[in-house]
Amino acid sequence: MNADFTAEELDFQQEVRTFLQEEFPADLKHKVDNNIRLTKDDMVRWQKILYKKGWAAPTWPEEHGGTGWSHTQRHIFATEMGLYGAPEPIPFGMKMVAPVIMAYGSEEQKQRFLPDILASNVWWCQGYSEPNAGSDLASLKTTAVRDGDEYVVNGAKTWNTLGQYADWIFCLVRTDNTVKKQEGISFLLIDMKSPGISVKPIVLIDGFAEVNEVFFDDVRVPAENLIGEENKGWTYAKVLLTHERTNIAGVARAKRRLNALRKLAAESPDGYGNTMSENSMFKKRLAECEIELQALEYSELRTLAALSVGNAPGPESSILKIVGTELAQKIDELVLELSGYHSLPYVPDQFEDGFEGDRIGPGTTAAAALNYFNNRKLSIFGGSNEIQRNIICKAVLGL
Amino acid sequence: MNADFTAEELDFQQEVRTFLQEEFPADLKHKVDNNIRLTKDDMVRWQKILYKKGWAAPTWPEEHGGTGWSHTQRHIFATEMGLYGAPEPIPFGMKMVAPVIMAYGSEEQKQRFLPDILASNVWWCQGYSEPNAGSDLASLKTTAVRDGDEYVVNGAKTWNTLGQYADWIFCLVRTDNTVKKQEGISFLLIDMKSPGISVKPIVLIDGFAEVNEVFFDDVRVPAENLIGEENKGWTYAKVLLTHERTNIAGVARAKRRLNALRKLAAESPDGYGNTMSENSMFKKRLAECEIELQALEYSELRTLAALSVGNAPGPESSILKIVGTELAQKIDELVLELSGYHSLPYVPDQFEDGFEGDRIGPGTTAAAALNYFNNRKLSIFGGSNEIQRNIICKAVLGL
Amino acid sequence: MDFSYTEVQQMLQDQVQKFVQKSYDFDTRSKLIASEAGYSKEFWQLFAELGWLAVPFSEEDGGLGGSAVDLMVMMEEFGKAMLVEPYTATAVLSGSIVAELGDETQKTGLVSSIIGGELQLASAYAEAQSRYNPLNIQTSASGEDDAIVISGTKIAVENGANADKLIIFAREQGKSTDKAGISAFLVDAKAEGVTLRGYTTVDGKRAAEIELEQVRVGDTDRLGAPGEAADALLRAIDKATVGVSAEAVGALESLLHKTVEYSKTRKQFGTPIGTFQALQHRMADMFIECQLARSIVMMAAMSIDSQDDDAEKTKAVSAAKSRVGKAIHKVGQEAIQIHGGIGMTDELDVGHLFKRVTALDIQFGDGEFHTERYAAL
Amino acid sequence: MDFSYTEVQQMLQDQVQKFVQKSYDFDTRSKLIASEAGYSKEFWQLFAELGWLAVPFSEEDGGLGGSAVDLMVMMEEFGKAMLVEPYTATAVLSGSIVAELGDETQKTGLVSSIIGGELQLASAYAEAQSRYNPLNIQTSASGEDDAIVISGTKIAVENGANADKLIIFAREQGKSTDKAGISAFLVDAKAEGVTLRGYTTVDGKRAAEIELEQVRVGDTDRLGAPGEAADALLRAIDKATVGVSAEAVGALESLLHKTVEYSKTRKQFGTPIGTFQALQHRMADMFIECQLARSIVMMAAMSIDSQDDDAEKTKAVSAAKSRVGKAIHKVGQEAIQIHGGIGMTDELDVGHLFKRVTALDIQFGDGEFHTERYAAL
Repeated sequence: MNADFTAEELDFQQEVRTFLQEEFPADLKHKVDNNIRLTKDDMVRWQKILYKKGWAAPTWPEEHGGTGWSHTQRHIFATEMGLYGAPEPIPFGMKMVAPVIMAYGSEEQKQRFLPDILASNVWWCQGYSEPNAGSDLASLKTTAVRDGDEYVVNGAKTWNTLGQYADWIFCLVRTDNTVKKQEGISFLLIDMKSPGISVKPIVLIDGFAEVNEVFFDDVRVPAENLIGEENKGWTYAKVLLTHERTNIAGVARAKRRLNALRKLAAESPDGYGNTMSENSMFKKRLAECEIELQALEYSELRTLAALSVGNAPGPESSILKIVGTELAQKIDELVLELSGYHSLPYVPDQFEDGFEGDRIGPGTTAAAALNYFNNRKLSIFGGSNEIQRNIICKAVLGL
Repeated sequence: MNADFTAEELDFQQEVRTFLQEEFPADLKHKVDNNIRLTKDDMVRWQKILYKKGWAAPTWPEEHGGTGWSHTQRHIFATEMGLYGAPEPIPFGMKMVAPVIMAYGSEEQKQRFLPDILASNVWWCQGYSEPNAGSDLASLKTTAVRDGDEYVVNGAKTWNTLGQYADWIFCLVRTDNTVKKQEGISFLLIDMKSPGISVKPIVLIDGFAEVNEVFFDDVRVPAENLIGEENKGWTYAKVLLTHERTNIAGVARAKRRLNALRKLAAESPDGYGNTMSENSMFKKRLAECEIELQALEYSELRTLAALSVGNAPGPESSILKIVGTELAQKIDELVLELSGYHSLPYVPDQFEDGFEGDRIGPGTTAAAALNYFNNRKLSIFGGSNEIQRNIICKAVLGL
Repeated sequence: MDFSYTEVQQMLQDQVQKFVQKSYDFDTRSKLIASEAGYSKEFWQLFAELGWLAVPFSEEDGGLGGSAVDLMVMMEEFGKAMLVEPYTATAVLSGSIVAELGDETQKTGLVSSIIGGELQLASAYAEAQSRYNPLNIQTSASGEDDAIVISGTKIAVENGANADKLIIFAREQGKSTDKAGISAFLVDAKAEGVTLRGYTTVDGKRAAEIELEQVRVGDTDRLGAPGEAADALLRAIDKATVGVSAEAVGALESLLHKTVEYSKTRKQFGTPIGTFQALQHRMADMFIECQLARSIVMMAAMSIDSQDDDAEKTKAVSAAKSRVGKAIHKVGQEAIQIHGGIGMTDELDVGHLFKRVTALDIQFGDGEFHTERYAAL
Repeated sequence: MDFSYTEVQQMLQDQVQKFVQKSYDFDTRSKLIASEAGYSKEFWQLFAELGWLAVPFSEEDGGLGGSAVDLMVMMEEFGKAMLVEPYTATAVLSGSIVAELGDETQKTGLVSSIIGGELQLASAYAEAQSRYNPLNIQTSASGEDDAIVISGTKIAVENGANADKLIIFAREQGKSTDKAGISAFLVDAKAEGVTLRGYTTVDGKRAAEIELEQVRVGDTDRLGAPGEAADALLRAIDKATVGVSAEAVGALESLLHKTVEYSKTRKQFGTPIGTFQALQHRMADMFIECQLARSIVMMAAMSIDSQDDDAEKTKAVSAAKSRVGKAIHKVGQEAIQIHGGIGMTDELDVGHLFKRVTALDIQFGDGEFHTERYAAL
């Protein structure tokens, strides 16, 4: 048993590092380091750089343009990206709809959609959640009624992340009301430019509108956009939901944030002539986070090792999700603790691209409260932590 | 709004203090201070001293020999007792069966039982819980079948505290199997010397047998020992369960223990040349306990104030029970933390009266692990903390 | 021992409750935040008329007695509705400082204007490096010709941009954390050399960074004796800390209430989420936190009112702020979690209550800070 | 990166599991605790035959390689069944010290006897004032005539009363917390001046307080160079700490397993308590704790096996013991609470698992201590 990389893996690690240093745009690095939000153009630009390098889709099979990497290589890549602060590609196309298209789509659908996802030519968003469904996804009410060669879609989706940028949306829609709720759901791809679609931003408590409601009013969707069979959508979506969610634990990102936190502590006066990095109580809380992160990291590595020898991913991903999000939220609390009064100004705009007003306070401390607020979503979205605990109870403990 | 005592109350406080200093036997004080268990004789001796003073039953009405004190006086009395380390009288007679007898017993029963309870002539124990009932008290199975002027009792009771000393037991028994479980229960007083009763000690993980199982094998009980009406026992018991449980929060006891803890910290080397009272992390944990205790104390005072102006005790007692027991358990953890290796020897006998072997380690540290183990019961017995939370949900939050 | 409300306290509670119910719904509040001043001058006048602005002052000063318990009763109600009016800044913090340090002339001019609702004040003590030590002051005040010249930068000055006058704490002597040497000066907000950068806070209040460049004041603008303002500042902060702790108790109560009600109506998997026992027990824990927070704030308020010893008062205040801080994290986070995504949206009040309590935790030092301060006392 | 078990590790795991299943049920264990020696000499011989006692030693010393991961795999299984045999005391702690400090003669005599199951050892370093600092040693060793004379008192010496020989750590030079000046001496348990007070520990092991009064040993009884035993002691403790952490992981797994199974059969209010969602989520949290504990102990074991830097190893060990300590409190307390009263009884294994993990938390320093040590490193 060892956690060492092979010589080849170490070479690969070095290759990724060099690539990031050379190719991750300096202006994006500046934004990431200063809590400035990336624009759609920023993200697409970076994803196209990855595409050019052939590294856009580590999780895809080679036949569709994937990297053909081992699980360990994927892990190294994700880790180095996270440590460097380079954002992962937006997951909705690459990691969410693409695997479903690959597994259940027709040959035509594969030809039509996958290359544009790989090349970041098309921005996808997700249409699962609904205003009254919440964690109970399968109770969705958006309907798609077959009318000749088309479906007519009516209803609303919510918590639609970055839908304001999207060209396409993949949706779960109800195509049969007469059967058990899971058995009347279909998986439909919809062009966001279709008449009858409207997007309404939802402003969150940090002042940003990163999620939306998407409304469908008699939206006509060609039947060829149906994935697989009608009323089998829940099965497809479930596969996706339990699909390997790379980097769900957020270890590399947490490491990067803890490094920043240590640095911030060393720069933060305690008010009595020392810095907060000399405050033994704060040091202890920091140590607890570091220790938790190591336990999380090795839990992730254990999962990875199991995948590498061919085992299917199990309910471990629920642990990684719970512990990873709770740790991220704990780090937010510590940043907030260091930031104190500096975090109170509410000027969300100063974290947008192109803000030209006077900035109040340094980026890290000025964004501390907003990040603390925003990251409460981590334990709610992506399958709430309560749902993850239910999964552990059922799938592992047999309760 | 103020938390001050009146001049009369301060006088009374002084009177209690003087009484304790003068009348609480020195050998008992020595035992209490050194974690030596009190024997039955010790307890009866002390209760008879209280009886002689007229202070045996602060919660009783004067007509039955109670003190006639105000709620504040009762509070002062309980506080001073706790701070001094003088044990409260065993509650089973005084606080548990007596109120039921007063409220629902016949005149004969009152005459027959109350004076001996007041004078500590008779030791009572409680027969509620059963091996398969747990928190679901009403599902009890011990039966009492009427046979002429007697009931014939069969079954088993458990978690019977100090039953090994008891002269009498008050029991909930099933007298009707054909109705809803709560409606077939009666309240019966049983002489522990009755043929067919056997007591089997239950050794707990701290090595002591402070609880018992009590078996009833065709035990014949005179029908005159029935309290109130047949099949109304659950109603009577419920009144008792929601009856004001004085000192349920254990504030004075916690204060006394925190004082001892501070003292112990000042005497405990940290291994690096200082004492644990200079360890800032330990100090913080201690501070958190002290703060929690103040929040608890004022929560208790609020309840007391509400009682004093005639309000019925509400679900507050559930809060006091939860917070009080969790705080007591936290204090156990801190004592254990200070005791470390000194707490590992398992020599329960050295905490019994009359132990003549060599003692290993000073009393506080040597008993630390045993107390930590034993006090896990606090959140289980007396209505588990889960049941208390259920009560809050139902009675306060309307869930 | 008497935990009942006096007639005045009962009246204050009723008044605030009625005011909130009639005039201060979530929409109104949102509009006030978006308005230029960030609060309602009309309401402020109403506060004056109802005598609320007189609560922090002694009867000799024309106030209602200055009891911390009165303050607590009232501010708890403020907290429930998340008032944005600068009550703490003007009436409690600045008011207490003026009342303690001001000479008769100063008091006559200022206290009655505060009580009358005609004067807005802001106290500027915190600086970028001071964290939660109000005595860590580098802003300097030194004699020059006949004037005193003040230079330095102040942060997190609540009500700074709306204040008519600022109380600037500056150092006339000593090193940056010395207690001795700190003076308080009354500075006109429009005085030369004063630059204000106002902003809205995360919880919808207004505050400012203040730059002081060679601001000239006279000897008569000093409140109290030269270099001896520290004790009054600390006492005012202790009292204001009880106030904001009570405000937090009120807001926490709202969070609990709204969460419980939401859980009764929100359905998942066919049943209200309030029937899930895991959530029920967590709401029971939220209730416990609210009760403990309330109890310890009562303790601190009574201690301020009855204790003679400043150190004991300070310890009681730190105990309260520490415990309230813990409750804020627990209750605030759980309220959002149980609400789910909807609790994260700007359009619902719950998220704003969460932000309010988070800001109240920070104000005058967060829970961790006060736990440490308590342990050190 | 390879997290799979080697053949040897797989074999060790299988062997221990089979042994436990066949020969080490709760009743057997209880009888062993009540027996005079407090453990089974017969089993100990079996351990020798199966090669378990060779696990902590390098191949040069006749062992199985001395890998911390091997040790972890085996001790996790020990932990599940709460073995009472003095494996840590004799084979891991004392064995590592002898292997590192002993000269060829000493090693020849001792290591093969340990591996062969013929020798019981106990390492005595802790003293009443030392808390969790193993270098806080006041027991003195000084030359007198041709002998070295040792005096002092040792506490919490695991296996002390059953040991044939004691390894006594005593100070030849320096102040009580100095690293330099500490020597290790091999002392016959029956030597003159040695007084043992044996006792059973709360978790069913045996330990002793040892009084050393003018105990005379020779120069050849010293293990290693004079005054230079500290590093070997610290390294041995680090390794043994990984061992007991793994033992704790096994015991925690048992606690989780037994609690979940109990919750499926125990009925309250007509349904198994395992159907109550509040309890379900708490058991999910217990599971998470167990997994995190297991992960971080793997990290520490691999660190011991692969790292060169002692400080890094020590930091990894403290991380593991800290996190395991947290899991011990949470899982142990929840297991008892969910069992209810029955979990508190001496006759059920759950309470004993709780006591075992509590004692393992204390051994070599509790979770809080190691968190602080980690933070300081």
